[in-house]
Amino acid sequence: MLKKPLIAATAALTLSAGASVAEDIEIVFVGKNTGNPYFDSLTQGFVDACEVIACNFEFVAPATAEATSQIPFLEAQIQRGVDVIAISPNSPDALNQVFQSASDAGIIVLTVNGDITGNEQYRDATILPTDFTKVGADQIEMVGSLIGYEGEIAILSATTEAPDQNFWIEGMNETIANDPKYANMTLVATVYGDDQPEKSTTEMEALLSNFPNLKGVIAPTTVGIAAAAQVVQSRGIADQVKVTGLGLPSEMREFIKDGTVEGFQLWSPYNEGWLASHFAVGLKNGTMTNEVGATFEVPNLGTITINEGNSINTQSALTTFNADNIDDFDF
Amino acid sequence: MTFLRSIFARREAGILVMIVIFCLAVGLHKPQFLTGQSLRIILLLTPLIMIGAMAQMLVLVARHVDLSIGSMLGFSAMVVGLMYRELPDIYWLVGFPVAVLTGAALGLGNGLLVTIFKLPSIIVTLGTLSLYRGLTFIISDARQINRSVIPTELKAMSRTSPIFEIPWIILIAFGIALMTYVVARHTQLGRQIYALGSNPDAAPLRGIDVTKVTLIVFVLAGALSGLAGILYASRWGFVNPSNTGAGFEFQVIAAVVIGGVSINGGVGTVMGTVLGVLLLGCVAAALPLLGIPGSTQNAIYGAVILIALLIDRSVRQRGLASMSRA
Amino acid sequence: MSVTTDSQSQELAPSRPSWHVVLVRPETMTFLLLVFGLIGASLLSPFFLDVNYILRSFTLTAEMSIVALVLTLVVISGEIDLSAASNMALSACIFAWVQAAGAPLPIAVVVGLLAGLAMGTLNAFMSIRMQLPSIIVTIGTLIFFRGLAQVIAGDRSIRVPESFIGINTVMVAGVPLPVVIFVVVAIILGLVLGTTVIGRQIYQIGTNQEAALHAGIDAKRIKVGLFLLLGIVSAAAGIMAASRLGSVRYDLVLGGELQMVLMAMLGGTYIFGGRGTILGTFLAAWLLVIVSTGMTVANLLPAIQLTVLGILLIVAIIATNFIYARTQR
Amino acid sequence: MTTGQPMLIEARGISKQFGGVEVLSYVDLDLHAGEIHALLGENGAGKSTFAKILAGVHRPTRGHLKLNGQPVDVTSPIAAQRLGIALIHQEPVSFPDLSIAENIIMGRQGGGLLSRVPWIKITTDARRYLDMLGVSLDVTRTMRGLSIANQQMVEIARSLASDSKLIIMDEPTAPLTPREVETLFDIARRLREEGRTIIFISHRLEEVRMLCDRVTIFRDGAHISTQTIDSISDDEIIRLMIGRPLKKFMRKHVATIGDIALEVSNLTLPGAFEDVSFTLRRGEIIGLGGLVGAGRTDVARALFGVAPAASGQITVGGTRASIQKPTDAIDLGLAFVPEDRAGHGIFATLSVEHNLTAAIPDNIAPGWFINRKLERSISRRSVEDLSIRLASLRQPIVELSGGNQQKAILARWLLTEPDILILDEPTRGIDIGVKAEFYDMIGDLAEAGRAILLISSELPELLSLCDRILVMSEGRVTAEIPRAEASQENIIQAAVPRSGMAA
Repeated sequence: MLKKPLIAATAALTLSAGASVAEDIEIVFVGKNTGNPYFDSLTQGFVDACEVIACNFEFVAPATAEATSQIPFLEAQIQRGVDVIAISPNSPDALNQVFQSASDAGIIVLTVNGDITGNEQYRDATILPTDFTKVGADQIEMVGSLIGYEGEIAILSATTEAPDQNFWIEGMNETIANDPKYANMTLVATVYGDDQPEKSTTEMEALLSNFPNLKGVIAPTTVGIAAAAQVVQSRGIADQVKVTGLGLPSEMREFIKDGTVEGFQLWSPYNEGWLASHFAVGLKNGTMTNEVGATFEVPNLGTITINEGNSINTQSALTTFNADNIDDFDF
Repeated sequence: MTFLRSIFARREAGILVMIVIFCLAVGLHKPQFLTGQSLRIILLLTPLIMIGAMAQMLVLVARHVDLSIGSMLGFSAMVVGLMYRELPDIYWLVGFPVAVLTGAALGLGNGLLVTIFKLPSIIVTLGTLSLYRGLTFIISDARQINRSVIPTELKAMSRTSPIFEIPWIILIAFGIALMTYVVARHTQLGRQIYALGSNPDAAPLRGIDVTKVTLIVFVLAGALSGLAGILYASRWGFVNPSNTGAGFEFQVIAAVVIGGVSINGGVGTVMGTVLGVLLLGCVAAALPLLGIPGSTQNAIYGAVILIALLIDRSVRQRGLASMSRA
Repeated sequence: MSVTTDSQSQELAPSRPSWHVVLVRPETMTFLLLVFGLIGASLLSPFFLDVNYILRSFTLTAEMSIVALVLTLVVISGEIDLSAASNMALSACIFAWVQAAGAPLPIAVVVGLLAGLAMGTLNAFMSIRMQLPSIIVTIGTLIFFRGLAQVIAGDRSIRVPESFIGINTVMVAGVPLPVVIFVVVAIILGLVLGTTVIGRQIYQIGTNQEAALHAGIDAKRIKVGLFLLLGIVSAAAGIMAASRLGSVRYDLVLGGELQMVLMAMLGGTYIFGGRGTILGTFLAAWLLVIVSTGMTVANLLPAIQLTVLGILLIVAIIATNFIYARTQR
Repeated sequence: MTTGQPMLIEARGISKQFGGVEVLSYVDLDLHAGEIHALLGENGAGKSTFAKILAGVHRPTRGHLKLNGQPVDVTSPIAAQRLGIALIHQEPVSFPDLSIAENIIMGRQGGGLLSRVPWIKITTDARRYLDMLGVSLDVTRTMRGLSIANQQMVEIARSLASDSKLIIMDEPTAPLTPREVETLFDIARRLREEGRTIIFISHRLEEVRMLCDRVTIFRDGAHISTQTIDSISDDEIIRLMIGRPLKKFMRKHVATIGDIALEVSNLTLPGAFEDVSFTLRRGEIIGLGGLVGAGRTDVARALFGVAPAASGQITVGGTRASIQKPTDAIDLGLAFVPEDRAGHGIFATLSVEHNLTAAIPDNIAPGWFINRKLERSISRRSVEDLSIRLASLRQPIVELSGGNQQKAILARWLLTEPDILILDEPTRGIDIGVKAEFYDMIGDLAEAGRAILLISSELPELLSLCDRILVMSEGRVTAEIPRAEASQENIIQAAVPRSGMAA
């Protein structure tokens, strides 16, 4: 009973839909951990959506982001009998059992902002901020434009096993190897700062020491890019080494303003929450399905299509932040 | 009988030798490790641990231990961060007294539990480790204090310098080490802390107010943790309820134990502790340079603590053996 | 030599009334807290009071609770071990790593258990043979074991085979297997502690090690035995957790040492040794599950749980010290 | 030393009770300025208690002190220090990790906690005080590792630093070599010349005679006599120390003495005892007399395997035995009731029952589990046999009186059916009534064919109970006295160390 037939699931959903029309749909979002600023914005998307459509929203998260720390929270939500669990999973596999219990209890499971790669059968759909297959190429283009498409670059990632980052890094490697536009750029190292400021800093310092000719660093993680920027700022070498990657505008504003970082990218976490709530309510009410190829309308976001692997993207390409637009974003 | 003294003297020399050998060995593979730049990296890694180590050293010398140092750091940093967020117009330097006083108050809590209820400090601080962390979440509503909230002047302290291009934060750390040295070595208080740890039963016979000195030690540990807290905000530019200071106590204990501070109280020097901190800093800076994954760091810390314990014991045993006849 | 009569055998020190003996003990406090916890949690959330849910929640901490039972013996004997949670993680990582490297499951389990035993041996060597305070030693091994787990597993989670997954879904008479194991271990250890010579000697060592030595009790051997037992039980618990989770990461039960110590203390085990019962720890394990589950299902901030844990630990020690001081004139 | 000199200390009616037992009663004593005054007495006569009252370690239950004619209240060691009274313990109290200089000065500086430590002054002062004593030590090194003699010198320097008028030395010579003793005496005389008063507590009459001006003899907590040393003979001193005519608790029956149960030859543990040999037969009670610290307890601990001897032979029941740990001894039929009841005997918070059966685990647990009924009946029988007074077998043993605790420990060992019983000060700290019961029991045990080694500091006890008495002094057996010849005098003679022998 590991693989749940999709049809049966949808049937069950439609069945229960009739009963729950009268009441607001209970949505819970389980974050990776509390105190993670990224989720403040994402959560706001949920909150705002539930102001306008018929849902009740709650946010819970464990204190720390261990693989197993979300389990008691998931168990509790099952016990509370919520309708939809949205979750940013801390582990691609440790949560399988409890997802199974949730599905057995008729709860819709959506992964948001990260997926359980390899265990997709345990969730109904995943909502990802953008098309992850394009992130690698976008980031290479970003760093290329900053360094004039020439010179050594390095990657400062999160943990060695972080699935999303590894997927993007794969894309970066492919792009640099295959696209003649980047022929003069060499990727000299990929290092991991474990999403800790201390480790990210020492790794960044080591990069600069080991590769004196380094021209650019891509840090596709919010902790990493801030640490990298700080090192560059502290050494005063912003004109020699260009830092870019994925970062939160609120954390990077200072570095944009003082010229340490010229540009970086991200998507809108807010829209993930906004879309997830609309999709969850639609799914529960039977007005939307999780079938591949289905489309639906979400206010402000336009037409959304369900892609391969029941995945949904909130935006097609990354947003680039720079000195011109940084003040327009407050997350 | 200068044999024993020479061991203790050698203890510091020993760490120094270890640092030199380590640096040379790394430098052999990676010559860039032996540059001024890498000294800057090492020094920038150590200020917080240095201050925490001074706190822990005083506590250990008094024959106690404080496991809540990291949580006190986190809480104090959070209080300061919240202050900056809620009162954006406040003069940024106000953060320092606020952080130090907050930490001191938490340390006082530890001290009172230890002295009033006569509880073992290790269990008390294991409890407050969790308690203070929990309170940090509660006061912050589990939200991070973001970069934008921390005053620019404060953040600048981690890279701007008043002298010799040494950033403020490093100067402060070494200043604290110097002050700790003065207190430990040249004030009545310091000597009483050593006396207390050296022989707690004899302390009252020599007119030492054990309760008072114990309280002061824990308050100092708290205050220094608070200072480390605001410097955390300066160094990393944010305060996070769950990460800030987490695991800090273990790094600090590792540094202090390597530095030759005895868990049996009474023994430990500021010099040894500083060297212990620097050794850890060298290791932390060398690992990525050598391409060794950071995940080995904790195993190394743990092994180093165990080895230091064994060394500490053998030094003590030789001390006992030499006591039988002089 | 005269035969003692009842009139003679009175009150050099009058005995406490029997209700006092039975009721004024730390376990009573634990039991009352348990009852209050149940009532409080039920009031906090209407979803709480459901036996199956509570049992299911208990499986999440069952492994730690099992280790806490053995830890209770260690604390009664006058030592402590803060490294048990790290031991669980390292043993589980070694187990998962060995089987992922292609070894048959039973071999992997044995290797995992042996690893746990080796860790227990290290603790015993440092604390008993080298006579270093176990509390500091095990802080060192706490970092060391967790660090080794990190070296072995890095940041990835190691899968265990499908056939090995799901110990928590095995039901014995409607009760999840981990809970059953916990209860069985509690009964066994309770019997050992309460009715065997070894159990008696554990109390005697913890009360006065010198007197035990003078009475011909081999304190060192028993303490070493306890550290080894704790090592191997921690490993078994780690492997159980691997089966429940289906995968292992180095951060398994990170910080669990606090909870284990808390269970022992909350159950009335005296931090300085010599007193405590398995019943107390047994009740405390349930108390903790009820408190934390109650708060989680009420969607309270997890931070409150940390705070409550810390306060409980401190209050538990103060209360046990107080009760023991009162009952010992 | 004429009476015309001013009185430094006038003690009047000093009494002290510990837990209802009066250890010092109505002691009057005057101390002149500039004299060396010996305090003599048997173990437990109250000399040390009196000294500790002067030094503020204990508060007197009754009585008052005058210092230089002014009434004073010595509330604490610190107060004593301020008044110029210093107590030098046999094993000096020190801070091993601090420097010698600091150990000399610690607690003497004024000023607040944050005031500066004047290192230069401290070291020069410390050096000066040590120079005054003619001792050359590097004052900046730590105390750890210093010999006992040098630690004493540091303590004496401490008393100089506080300009003490009264320096109390509690058995200072016991751990010293003859040469060190010489040095100490020179210093003491020099201090006397400076007008300081020294109280010298010692068992060595020769030393007292060499050094002291006057002697005061204590007995049973009372002041017996104070005289100038020249006006009293050694024999007179010993007579006064023993005092009362011997009150015999006669053994009712003398057992028939049987085979050799225990033979000890050349037993040695460096630092504790040397070359100890004796034989002990079934039904025999051997007394082991001597002063505290003579090595008697160490011999007992070695025989029982608690702290095994380094060399020598132990033969039990005719076969050579290797006793490395207590279980070895127990298996050989030995039992040991230790001196330190609270530290080494009882499990304070555990029930009487669990205390009783601690040494016979196999008897109470014939199978896997403890048979509670069996345990209860065994315990109950013990309690009845030894008339242990208690409210319930389940009550913590610490609630029992000292005598009954001691009975319980004896009962614990009788349950092992031992052939050889070693009793170390079994009647210490118990009231008279229970003591008599103990004597009866010990006699009965011998009669039942058990061999008994009785360590005691109470001479009447040894004289009335034992068939033979071995006397130890400074780690060696100095006399073996058969019952018929034994007297308090010859025991004390053998127990009191002679300086000549100390080498």
